[in-house]
Amino acid sequence: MSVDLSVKVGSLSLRNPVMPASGTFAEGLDRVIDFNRLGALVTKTITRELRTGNPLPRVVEQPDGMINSIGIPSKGIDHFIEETLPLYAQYSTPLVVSISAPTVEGFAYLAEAVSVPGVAAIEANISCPNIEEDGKAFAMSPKSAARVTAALRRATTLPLWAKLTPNTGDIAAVARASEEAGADALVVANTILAMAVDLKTFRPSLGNIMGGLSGPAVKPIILRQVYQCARAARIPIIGCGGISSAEDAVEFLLAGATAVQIGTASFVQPDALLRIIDGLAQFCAHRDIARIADLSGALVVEESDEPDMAWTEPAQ
Amino acid sequence: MSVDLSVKVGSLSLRNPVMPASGTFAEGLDRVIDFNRLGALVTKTITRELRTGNPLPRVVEQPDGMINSIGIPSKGIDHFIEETLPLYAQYSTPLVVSISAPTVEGFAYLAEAVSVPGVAAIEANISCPNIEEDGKAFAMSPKSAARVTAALRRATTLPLWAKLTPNTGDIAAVARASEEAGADALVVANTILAMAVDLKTFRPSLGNIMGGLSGPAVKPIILRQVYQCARAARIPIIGCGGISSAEDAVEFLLAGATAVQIGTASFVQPDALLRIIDGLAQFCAHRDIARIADLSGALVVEESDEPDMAWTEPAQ
Amino acid sequence: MPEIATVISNRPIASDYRHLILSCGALAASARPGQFFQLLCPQPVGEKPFLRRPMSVYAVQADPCRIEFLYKVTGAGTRGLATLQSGDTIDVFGPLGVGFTLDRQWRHIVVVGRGAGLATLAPLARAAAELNIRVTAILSARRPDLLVSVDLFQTYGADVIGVTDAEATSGPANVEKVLRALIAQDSCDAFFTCGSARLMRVQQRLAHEFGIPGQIALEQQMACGIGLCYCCVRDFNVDGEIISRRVCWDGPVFDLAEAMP
Amino acid sequence: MPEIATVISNRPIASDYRHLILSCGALAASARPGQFFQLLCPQPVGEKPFLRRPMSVYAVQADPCRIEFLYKVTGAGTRGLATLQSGDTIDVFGPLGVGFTLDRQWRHIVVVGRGAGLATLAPLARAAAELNIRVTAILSARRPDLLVSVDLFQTYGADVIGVTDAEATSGPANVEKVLRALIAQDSCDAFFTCGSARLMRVQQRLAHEFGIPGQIALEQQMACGIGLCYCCVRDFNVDGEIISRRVCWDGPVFDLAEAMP
Ligand SMILES: Cc1cc2nc3c(=O)[nH]c(=O)nc-3n(C[C@H](O)[C@H](O)[C@H](O)COP(=O)(O)OP(=O)(O)OC[C@H]3O[C@@H](n4cnc5c(N)ncnc54)[C@H](O)[C@@H]3O)c2cc1C
Ligand SMILES: Cc1cc2nc3c(=O)[nH]c(=O)nc-3n(C[C@H](O)[C@H](O)[C@H](O)COP(=O)(O)OP(=O)(O)OC[C@H]3O[C@@H](n4cnc5c(N)ncnc54)[C@H](O)[C@@H]3O)c2cc1C
Ligand SMILES: Cc1cc2nc3c(=O)[nH]c(=O)nc-3n(C[C@H](O)[C@H](O)[C@H](O)COP(=O)(O)O)c2cc1C
Ligand SMILES: Cc1cc2nc3c(=O)[nH]c(=O)nc-3n(C[C@H](O)[C@H](O)[C@H](O)COP(=O)(O)O)c2cc1C
Ligand code: FES
Ligand code: FES
Repeated sequence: MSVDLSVKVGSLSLRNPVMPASGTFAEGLDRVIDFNRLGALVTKTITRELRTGNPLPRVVEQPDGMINSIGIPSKGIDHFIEETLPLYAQYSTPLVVSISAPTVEGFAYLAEAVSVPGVAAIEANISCPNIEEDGKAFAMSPKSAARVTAALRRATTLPLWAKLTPNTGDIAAVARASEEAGADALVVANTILAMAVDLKTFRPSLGNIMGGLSGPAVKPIILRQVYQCARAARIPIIGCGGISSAEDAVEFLLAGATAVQIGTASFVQPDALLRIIDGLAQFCAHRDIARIADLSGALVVEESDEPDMAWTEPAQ
Repeated sequence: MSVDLSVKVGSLSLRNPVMPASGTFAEGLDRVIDFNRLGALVTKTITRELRTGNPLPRVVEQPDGMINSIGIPSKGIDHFIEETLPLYAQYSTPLVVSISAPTVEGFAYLAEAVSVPGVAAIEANISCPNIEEDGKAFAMSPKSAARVTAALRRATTLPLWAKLTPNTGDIAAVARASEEAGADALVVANTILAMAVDLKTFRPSLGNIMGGLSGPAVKPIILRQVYQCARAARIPIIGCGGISSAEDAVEFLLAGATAVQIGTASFVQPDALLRIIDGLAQFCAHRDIARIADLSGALVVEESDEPDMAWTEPAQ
Repeated sequence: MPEIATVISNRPIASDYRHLILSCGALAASARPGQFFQLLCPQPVGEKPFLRRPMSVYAVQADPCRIEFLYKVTGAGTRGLATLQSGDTIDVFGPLGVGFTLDRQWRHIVVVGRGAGLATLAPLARAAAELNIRVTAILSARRPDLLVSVDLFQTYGADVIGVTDAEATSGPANVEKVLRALIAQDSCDAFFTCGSARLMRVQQRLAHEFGIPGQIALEQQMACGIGLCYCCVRDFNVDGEIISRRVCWDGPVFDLAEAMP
Repeated sequence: MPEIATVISNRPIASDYRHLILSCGALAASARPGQFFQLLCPQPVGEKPFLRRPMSVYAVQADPCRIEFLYKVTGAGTRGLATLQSGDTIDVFGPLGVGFTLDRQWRHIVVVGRGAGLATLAPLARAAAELNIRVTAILSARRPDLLVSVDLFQTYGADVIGVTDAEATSGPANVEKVLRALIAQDSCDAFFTCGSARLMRVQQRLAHEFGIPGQIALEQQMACGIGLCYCCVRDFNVDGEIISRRVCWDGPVFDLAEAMP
């Protein structure tokens, strides 16, 4: 049985729902996998200026994932447009460019600057500190998420994806605010703020003290957030967090995602993206599911399954 | 070398910093471990009324932890005072009673009701839905955490511990607010909201759809929150989340905890509490650390280690 | 207390079933029929069973102390168990829970089990024999080769009646016929059952009709196994009131009349 | 591409060092000196090395294709490697990175290594021999029994000078004396080094003083191993400017003059 793996993220058609997560993908991966098989390509987040990234060590392993504090080393927007972008012209796969900036104005500038031929969509990494709000990430609050999304919306006509942070207390509200401000899709989510201590030295394991947890350990948390966002917003959700198998990806689709991004899994298994694409086709074929798009949001939830609000009606 | 394991949580002296986490401990565990060896005993959260808890299934396993949606089945406060409390009179270990209610008034009522001989401290599980705030947990916002803590403070003279939720976007602010409202210590934290999907049935794995993640998977996230709270508040922090070895416990102490609670680890290894106590003594002995209290907050953080706020000073 | 037991053997016995024999301490070997252990299962390749797995005691032996389990390979945990080789060790925690009780007055009991439930009922045959109580065991499975504990029942002198889906003898109607015959010939002082809600209902009906007592061993997913977590609760009908009980702590053996599917 | 290789042998050779020989495909066996593999390590009991571990190629062989590693057991990953037995399989990904380059003009090179760095340098001896370049290897370790790859160097005709802490011969002053002697007798057309920042500085100084080229293999913690994650960066001094480079992608072999400790 041949399965139709194609999905639509807003106006953008993808040959399948599987793409890399920003910061875990670069040109060099083409030695391992055929980029023309992927649903989309997603760049490492780029910034306007040159940035060096965080102090070492930048990574510490966990039993089921890793914490990174790479930061956003970036050669700047000009280098990206002149050197990196042309490298992707050879692939038929849509290129999504991840951008970030510490101010609303900086974000808008970048969105305009990357709205050039060869770029299929913009992913706004709004999980980074907003210096106009005391260093809190834009996506920590519905208000600042809306403000930056609206500015981005004005700055570009390309499809605009907002990448949310899982560290907020109310991701559903942030999702709704981003949608209302003009986002075409939501990437749910970035890494979860975490920490580890080196017991040999009594120091933090990371040069930056705290970093972002990714990998299988975060899957159940991010899956919950995908479910919450999918119920709160009508625009497509791209699930991202701890996916390392086709089965994981199916959980995200059922919970409401239209597509998925794969990050840390590619470090462990460099051809993880292809394994997941093949696995999804098999999963559907075994169950006579003709179109993978039919899985999105197909979670069976009965009335009686609705989250218990028993508190509101205390027993006698 | 003999190590002094005793710690003080505010005015309360504990023979060692290790105690069970609420909801993972009950009388029956005395068949496995000697309660008189523990730092404290902590009851399952009790409520004013009879409650049945959530629909089945109530637990789903993860590769490095579990998600539970037990809810708070409770036989009510009267049953607790009459039947359960007397059972603990035989132990020399301080008894901490966990309480919860859906309203500020309900919380205050319970705090007063459990302020009886035999109870050494009250742990207010303010991670539960507040019906006066649209079902959001009290500990989701500094304001409602402060309101309920202040009411609890007025209702009891017993040491008052506030158990925070890790699902908020700003746990440090909640910690500060709870301290200012009169909490004597903070338990950081409860379970992280999570989800799993059963791929055989396309249904949520839990009857309640979402549940709380606990176990090793959450450790790096909760450790970060302990560090943040310890820097934000001056009252003692009791670390709780994913601790399953003495080494894990030491990480929490170094990050700023005064004591630790152990939950899920006891399900996997019923004598986990004792193993961790013994392991802490060994850890200190091997390193010539005479008093375990000296480990609290002893993390070595250099100036240059401070979290990178490079965003605020963009490179040129 | 958890203890580290050593694998004596771990042989496949039928289809997905395996028989695990461990060398253990005196406490573990004191397990009574219907009690269970929480086994810390080894990790099979690529999977990580995080929680312990409950398994009924299938047989025990003193001097040397042995504990036996009969399990069906179904998921990550039991796949992990299946990797055990003789000489390997495994962390076992038990015996736990409330087992079956036998009344010395009884002369003849009827045991009705299905699937892996047969393993739970098997040690009853021995305990009954020791009290000179006769046992008729109605054992149900999909196919005759899945009637996994027939030998053990027979060793202890039980009359075994196998019923299977393959032979179309396992339906409630046929089992009810067999049970009515046993009751008619006064060979059923009590019912013991495990492993089938359909067969449970048949027995509940007959027990009620004829005033026969009964006990049922129930399964439920467990985390702690010792009454701490309340994840293993089931509802029971106690004189019309619905009561929630912990399978690990209040059971796993319960009054047949109160059990609900 | 990652491939599944089969363990031929995995023998302890000295203290914490082990020598792993794998049967592999032609691609893996084409690894050049200084290149590395990302090994997916088995899980030792109670530990879970999540990321792959970088390991330099120690030797290769074609027909049948073999790849060899020499590793020191230090943490979870290498403890996992130590559990491998012949016949087991392991997922290896490589060869990766930029290895050493040898200039056909050179007649005599000097190799200076310490600790596990010796493993990285060993295959140079063979490559040099194939180009008729003589090799003097100054191998440093804590104790003589930890001079782990002396045999392999000697097999390919290298002159080996062992220096150790135990014999108080491994200090920078002594190594500098030895190096100056080699330079004086015109036996040092290039430096190759790995495993010691102190020895690196000695060579950098001499390389600068005498205008001798050099290459250094650097280590850094890695996640992806193929240039994606930027966790393995190190700073380099390129004509006074500090430049950050990825060890896995731009190296692990770099220009000696630009390396910083
Ligand atoms: C008191 C008791 C005694 C039991 N005795 C036996 C026995 O003697 N022989 C035997 O083969 N099986 C027995 N079972 C069932 C056995 O526990 C499950 O087959 C086993 O836990 C499945 O684990 P898994 O990882 O292989 O399957 P998975 O399906 O991967 O397990 C996932 C989770 O569900 C739980 N689970 C799955 N099936 C069951 C079940 N039927 N009952 C309870 N929890 C389950 C697991 O423990 C685990 O937490 C018993 C169960 C209980 C409660
Ligand atoms: C390019 C390269 C080639 C190497 N070649 C060899 C070799 O041939 N033989 C050998 O014995 N060792 C070699 N190493 C070092 C080897 O990678 C580490 O000893 C190994 O990763 C330690 O893993 P562990 O889990 O045993 O230790 P742990 O300390 O538990 O590792 C924790 C983390 O730190 C990383 N790490 C620890 N030490 C090092 C190190 N020295 N370099 C890089 N990462 C480290 C691990 O990869 C892991 O991510 C090489 C390293 C690199 C970068
Ligand atoms: C090493 C590393 C670097 C990352 N860099 C970025 C980045 O530049 N921009 C971004 O939006 N997310 C970045 N992320 C987050 C990932 O895109 C992804 O959201 C996260 O890792 C969760 O997915 P995973 O569990 O599949 O890895 C990075 C993650 C890792 C592990
Ligand atoms: C089965 C289960 C039941 C719990 N019940 C409660 C509860 O009643 N009250 C409460 O404050 N926390 C409850 N918790 C949360 C734990 O006290 C603890 O905060 C959490 O599990 C994290 O710690 P751990 O990773 O060590 O388990 C429960 C946790 C589990 C796993
Ligand atoms: S399994 Fe925890 S109460 Fe029964
Ligand atoms: S290890 Fe990822 S860039 Fe080098």
